[in-house]
Amino acid sequence: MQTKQRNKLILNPDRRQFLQTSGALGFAAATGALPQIVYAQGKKILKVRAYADMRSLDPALSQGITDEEIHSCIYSKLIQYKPGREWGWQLDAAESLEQLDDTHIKFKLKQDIMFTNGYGEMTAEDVKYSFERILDEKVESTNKPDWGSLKEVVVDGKYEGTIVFDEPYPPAWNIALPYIVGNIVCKKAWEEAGGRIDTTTPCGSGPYVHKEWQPKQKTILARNPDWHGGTAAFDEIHIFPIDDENTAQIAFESGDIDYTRVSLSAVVNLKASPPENSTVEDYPSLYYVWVGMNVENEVTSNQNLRKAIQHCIDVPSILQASYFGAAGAATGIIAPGLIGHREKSMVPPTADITKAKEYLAAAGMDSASVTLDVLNKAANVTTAQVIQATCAQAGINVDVNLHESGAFWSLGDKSAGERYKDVQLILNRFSMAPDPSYATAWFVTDQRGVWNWEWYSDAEFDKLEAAAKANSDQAARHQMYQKMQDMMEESGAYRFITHEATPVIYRNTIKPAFRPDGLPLLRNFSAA
Amino acid sequence: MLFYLIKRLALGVVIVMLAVTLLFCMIHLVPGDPARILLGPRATPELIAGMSARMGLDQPLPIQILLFFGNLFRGDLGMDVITNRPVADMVFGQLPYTLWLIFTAIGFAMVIGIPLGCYSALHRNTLIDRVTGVLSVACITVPAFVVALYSLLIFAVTLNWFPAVGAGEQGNFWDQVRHIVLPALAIGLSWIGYLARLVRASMLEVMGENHIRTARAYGLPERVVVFRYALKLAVLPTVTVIGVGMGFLLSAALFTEIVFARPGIGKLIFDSITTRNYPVVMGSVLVSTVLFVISTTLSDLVNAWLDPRIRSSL
Amino acid sequence: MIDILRRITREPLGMIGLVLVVLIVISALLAGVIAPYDPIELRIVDRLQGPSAAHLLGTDQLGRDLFSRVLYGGQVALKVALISIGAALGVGVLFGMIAGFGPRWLDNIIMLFFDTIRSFPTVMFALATVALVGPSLETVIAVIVVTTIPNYGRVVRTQTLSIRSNEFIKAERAMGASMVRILGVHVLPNVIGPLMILASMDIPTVIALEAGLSFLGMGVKPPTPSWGSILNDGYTLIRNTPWPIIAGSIPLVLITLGFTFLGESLRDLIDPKLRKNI
Amino acid sequence: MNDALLTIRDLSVHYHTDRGELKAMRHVNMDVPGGSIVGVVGESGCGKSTLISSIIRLLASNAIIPCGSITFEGRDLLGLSREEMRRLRGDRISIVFQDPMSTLNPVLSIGRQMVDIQYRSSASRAHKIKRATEMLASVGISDPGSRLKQFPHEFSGGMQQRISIAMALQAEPALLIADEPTTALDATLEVQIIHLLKKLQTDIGCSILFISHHLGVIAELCDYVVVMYAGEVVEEGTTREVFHNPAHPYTERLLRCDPASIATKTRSLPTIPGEIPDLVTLPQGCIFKNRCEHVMTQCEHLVPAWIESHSGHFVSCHLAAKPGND
Repeated sequence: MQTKQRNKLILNPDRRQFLQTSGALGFAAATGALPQIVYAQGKKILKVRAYADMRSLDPALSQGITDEEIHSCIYSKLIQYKPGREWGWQLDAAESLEQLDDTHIKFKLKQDIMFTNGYGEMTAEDVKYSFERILDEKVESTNKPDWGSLKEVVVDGKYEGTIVFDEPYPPAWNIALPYIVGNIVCKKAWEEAGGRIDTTTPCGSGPYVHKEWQPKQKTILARNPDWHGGTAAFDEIHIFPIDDENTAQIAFESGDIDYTRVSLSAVVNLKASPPENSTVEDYPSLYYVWVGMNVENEVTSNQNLRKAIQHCIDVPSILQASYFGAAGAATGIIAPGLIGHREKSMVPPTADITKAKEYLAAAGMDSASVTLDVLNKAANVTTAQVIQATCAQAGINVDVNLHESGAFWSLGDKSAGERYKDVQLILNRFSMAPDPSYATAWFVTDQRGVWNWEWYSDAEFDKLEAAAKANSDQAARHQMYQKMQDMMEESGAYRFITHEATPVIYRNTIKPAFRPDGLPLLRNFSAA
Repeated sequence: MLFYLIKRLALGVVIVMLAVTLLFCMIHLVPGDPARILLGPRATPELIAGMSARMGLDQPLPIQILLFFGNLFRGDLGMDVITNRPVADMVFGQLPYTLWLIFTAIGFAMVIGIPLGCYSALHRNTLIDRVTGVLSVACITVPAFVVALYSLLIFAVTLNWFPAVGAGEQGNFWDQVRHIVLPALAIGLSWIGYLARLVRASMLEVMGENHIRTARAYGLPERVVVFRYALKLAVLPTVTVIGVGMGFLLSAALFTEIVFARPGIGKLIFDSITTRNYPVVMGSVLVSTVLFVISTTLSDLVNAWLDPRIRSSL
Repeated sequence: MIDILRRITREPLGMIGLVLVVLIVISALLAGVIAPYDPIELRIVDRLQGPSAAHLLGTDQLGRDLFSRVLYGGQVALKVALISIGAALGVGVLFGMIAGFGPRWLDNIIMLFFDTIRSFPTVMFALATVALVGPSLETVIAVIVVTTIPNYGRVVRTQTLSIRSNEFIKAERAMGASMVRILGVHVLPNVIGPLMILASMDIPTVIALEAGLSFLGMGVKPPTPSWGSILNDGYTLIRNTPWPIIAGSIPLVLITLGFTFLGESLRDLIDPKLRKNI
Repeated sequence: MNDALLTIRDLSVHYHTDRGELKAMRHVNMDVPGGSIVGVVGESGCGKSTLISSIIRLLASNAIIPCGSITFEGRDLLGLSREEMRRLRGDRISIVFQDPMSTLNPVLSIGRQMVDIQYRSSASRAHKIKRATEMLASVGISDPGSRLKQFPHEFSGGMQQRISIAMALQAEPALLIADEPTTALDATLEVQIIHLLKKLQTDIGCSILFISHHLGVIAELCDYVVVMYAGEVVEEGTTREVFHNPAHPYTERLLRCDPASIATKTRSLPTIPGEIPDLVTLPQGCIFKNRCEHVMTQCEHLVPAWIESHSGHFVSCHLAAKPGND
């Protein structure tokens, strides 16, 4: 339990990047909700769990996956993620969408998409407003990077327009159009509201409308009778913020909710004897967990020592102890199923103490003593102890420092004093959206002391990172991202652990819909 | 009496101000940039600076403190920079849930713990006394989160007597009552044990006093001796303990609010501290110290009401 | 002293308390001898086992023997309890005496600080402190010391005030006895009894507090075994296996029972009000 | 002494303690005639309190009564049920305790307490309050009506003792037990209280069993005196006889080391060298032998018999039994 809470807020902000939460278990995962259908008062209600409370109804200010789960129900996008095991998209508000060339995407809206509350029909103007406001300094959107090199949206007609980029930006299809910054809001309504909204929304156009927010209790969405896509499956969706995975599971078992992500530690038992009338499913996840080593620190600046540590860390043991065998070893920072995923890592997952000792000898040491900073979540603490134990076998003494989340997330921040210099080993965990550029962005030279706490810096890496983001040749991107991960691993500053997993449980009365990484697409949930 | 109240309240104000100032200083020392944490990794330095300014964190410490008290004086606790809602709304929106939880828990504890303690004291060293002794001490020990979790597993999952999470439908009193039983028990259990031990001890002490011997010597029925002559004195320490216990109760409320996914001020404080959402931290700490001052003052007043000796010394 | 011990052993609950306390203290001290396994040695293949002859309380998620960890955890618990209560006692006695014997304004200031500390929810204070210096055994001790000082300080102050107004003290002061002498000779011996009782009853509270902090991930550093961290691990594992949480709860319950009963029978014996029935 | 109101015969009371049986009172005989005042004198630890507690049957839970009887108004108190005994207390037998400041319940008003103890009466509340007011007036408390609303701490010690006496006599009992009612008071108050008791005793016509270590008070107030030492009655007789003709060395010593006793008030009993013997392991022979100036060989082994040295004057001493003394 502990883990849950403290992170939550933090998580949200970055939904994409790191998630710190506890790591394995779960809270971290930004799972969302779980449903159950209740026909109370004759109403069909889907009850789901979110790991955190809503923060904002404005996509520009969206602070993570919990907000997006709501936004995707109440707003429309040109395209939406397609539920299933493979990443893909499907049309939503767009009747057609076409990549004209590397920097132009042409769209044509469906007609008669009406905003609620009498705000009229959705036009290309609304699309232009919605996308460009993300770039507007005054809006102060933290989601701006998702749009990459977006230049403008040109309106070609009432329903037609062209999205123009300064340079090629293939991630737009993966993490912009179908995700947070792809939500289309009503220009008129937003302008009336002064350019941004908080916790109430003037209007939407999705299958559901936002009905009520009870802080720290629930968010209620109700069916939008005028939805352009037909009739939403449920009269209402109730989203309960529940941090604790044990509690979430209990809420499911007692019938309070119909769907939740469950903790990895509970999965084995749940699969062996699932609660009546329910289904447990495993999904992979996009999170990446690694041990970073600060190349600027006096001790860990020794590359051979770093390599020795790489070989000391036994990933299979960690997967057993911290992830209950429910997650696989990571080969890098890019999860399977995404462009740039590596089939294998250069340093095998299993520790090789002999090799570690050779590297240690090459480093001119017969023993070493390092610190390992970890966030105080159960899985991280367990992982740290496994690392501690295996490193000891090679003569490397690891001193584990726990931090609560606020302190942990500022550890490597060079603007917060001198503490970043003392970081030696750090157990870290970031989340991401389904495009490799999302992962590599944090490890460039500019990010040193911001999110690049290893102070890894390589001009070639920086060049590759910029090029890969703007290359529309998928095969070429694939190789470039693989190469970048090779470089990271070779530096000795990284030991990749896992991408975790997203086990979910749901009642058989509902038919859920998930992204390939197990996050719920509530708008696609239906009754069984 | 009136003078006493005024003095108490003035002192209370000083305590609250001291606590807030102390907290400001601690916050100042604690690592972690709130704006950075709240905005996430993609925030630009300009965005972070903007948010810091909105939280008032770019000012020197003494100015921050003065500003806080200045706004407070005007009844303004500041704005939450995340949801753009007044901190006062957030705090007072969550406070009732915690207060109900605490009152219900204390209610349980008093209704069960006090009679149990009396019974033990009056049947000292009997088997029942010893069994309740062991049980109540065991109740004190078991951490609230363990009790909370097991009560959920037993009463919500296995027996399905009570709902598991949340605070119930707004406006549906019965539903809210059903939702408060388990969390209140989880907090109350240790207090049942605690009060039982406390009442037993003070009852034993009172029963040994001369005036009880006097009451008996006048042949007053034992019932009258115990309930009219002894109990009133025996509960005096209990009242004080409950008054001072506000801090502990808030802490215990935090654990149960986490496990039961209930709204409440404990969780609000915890969340805002871990995210370094300082305006909300300040607002909720202020309210909780005010609560403490009120509850200790109240317990003194109740004691004065029960005990004329204290009354006349006010 | 021996007399008191003898009397305690005549009371069944006092006897139970004494036996429990002695048992736990000895098993903690002799953990190195009694424990069948190294408490921090990982055996991942043996993880999450239920109780067996080989592992009396089962194993945790890293395959460590819970019985051994519980024994060593006793050392941490006692260390936390003794150091923090000792320090809180020392500071509390000092401030209490100063408040009781010093000038009125100083008394007011000290009491104000005591009230301020008490008005902070403990957990919040702990959170802020942990955020400041990071979780560790020392942090836990510091938090406990600061939050319990007022308890002792108040008792000492009250006693000091009542003794201060005694005739013989007034006489002695008139004869020029130094403050230190009066405090040492008259006040200290009078408060030591109640303080000891208070302290022995506080020990379980302090240990439970450590467990609570560990539960929030603010306790001791890994891999140090502490009952709180066992409980903490157990909580996340509970839907997998209940044994770690049971293993963590048992010593906590036992030591609370032990110290509470011991403290209560001490109080019954020493407190003259209760004693007259005997 | 035949038609005695209260007769105690061969009464022993022991306490279970860690060290074994503490024989606090052994084979005590005593009579309280109707309408008389009987004083009991002895140093602390002599069993006075145990005596009182056993009469009103409020002994500590570890006490046992191995033998003896207490007859009050013809009924054996030891044979009564708890309920019967409770009905007797505060009605036929009342008691005034030693320390007035702790005798009354601090959180209930005087009026409340005085009304409460009239619970047996079926009279109206107003009537009970009237009765309480009268009683307060009779013990010399001015403005009794309004003072009924006050709490014990608002009265001085002397006042509180007057209130206790008023409460004790409210039901017009047959026997009032006064347990050192003046010890905690200063000399002037003591005299006032003594006079008050005497007056009320005459008015109501009750008997008083008056416990004190103050010989002067006993001499002034009591018709009979009983001298206790280490749990035994060592001498008993009319006040005049015992004071002028003490037959037991202990009584003699008491009188001797407090020559000014009749005039001077002392806080504690005059000191006599030596200590009371251990009541757990009783010595053989006379209980007073270790402190007696006249100790003889038979005192070592023989327990002196209870003999009547003069008519109505009883003593337990080998000296008194000497043929020559007869």
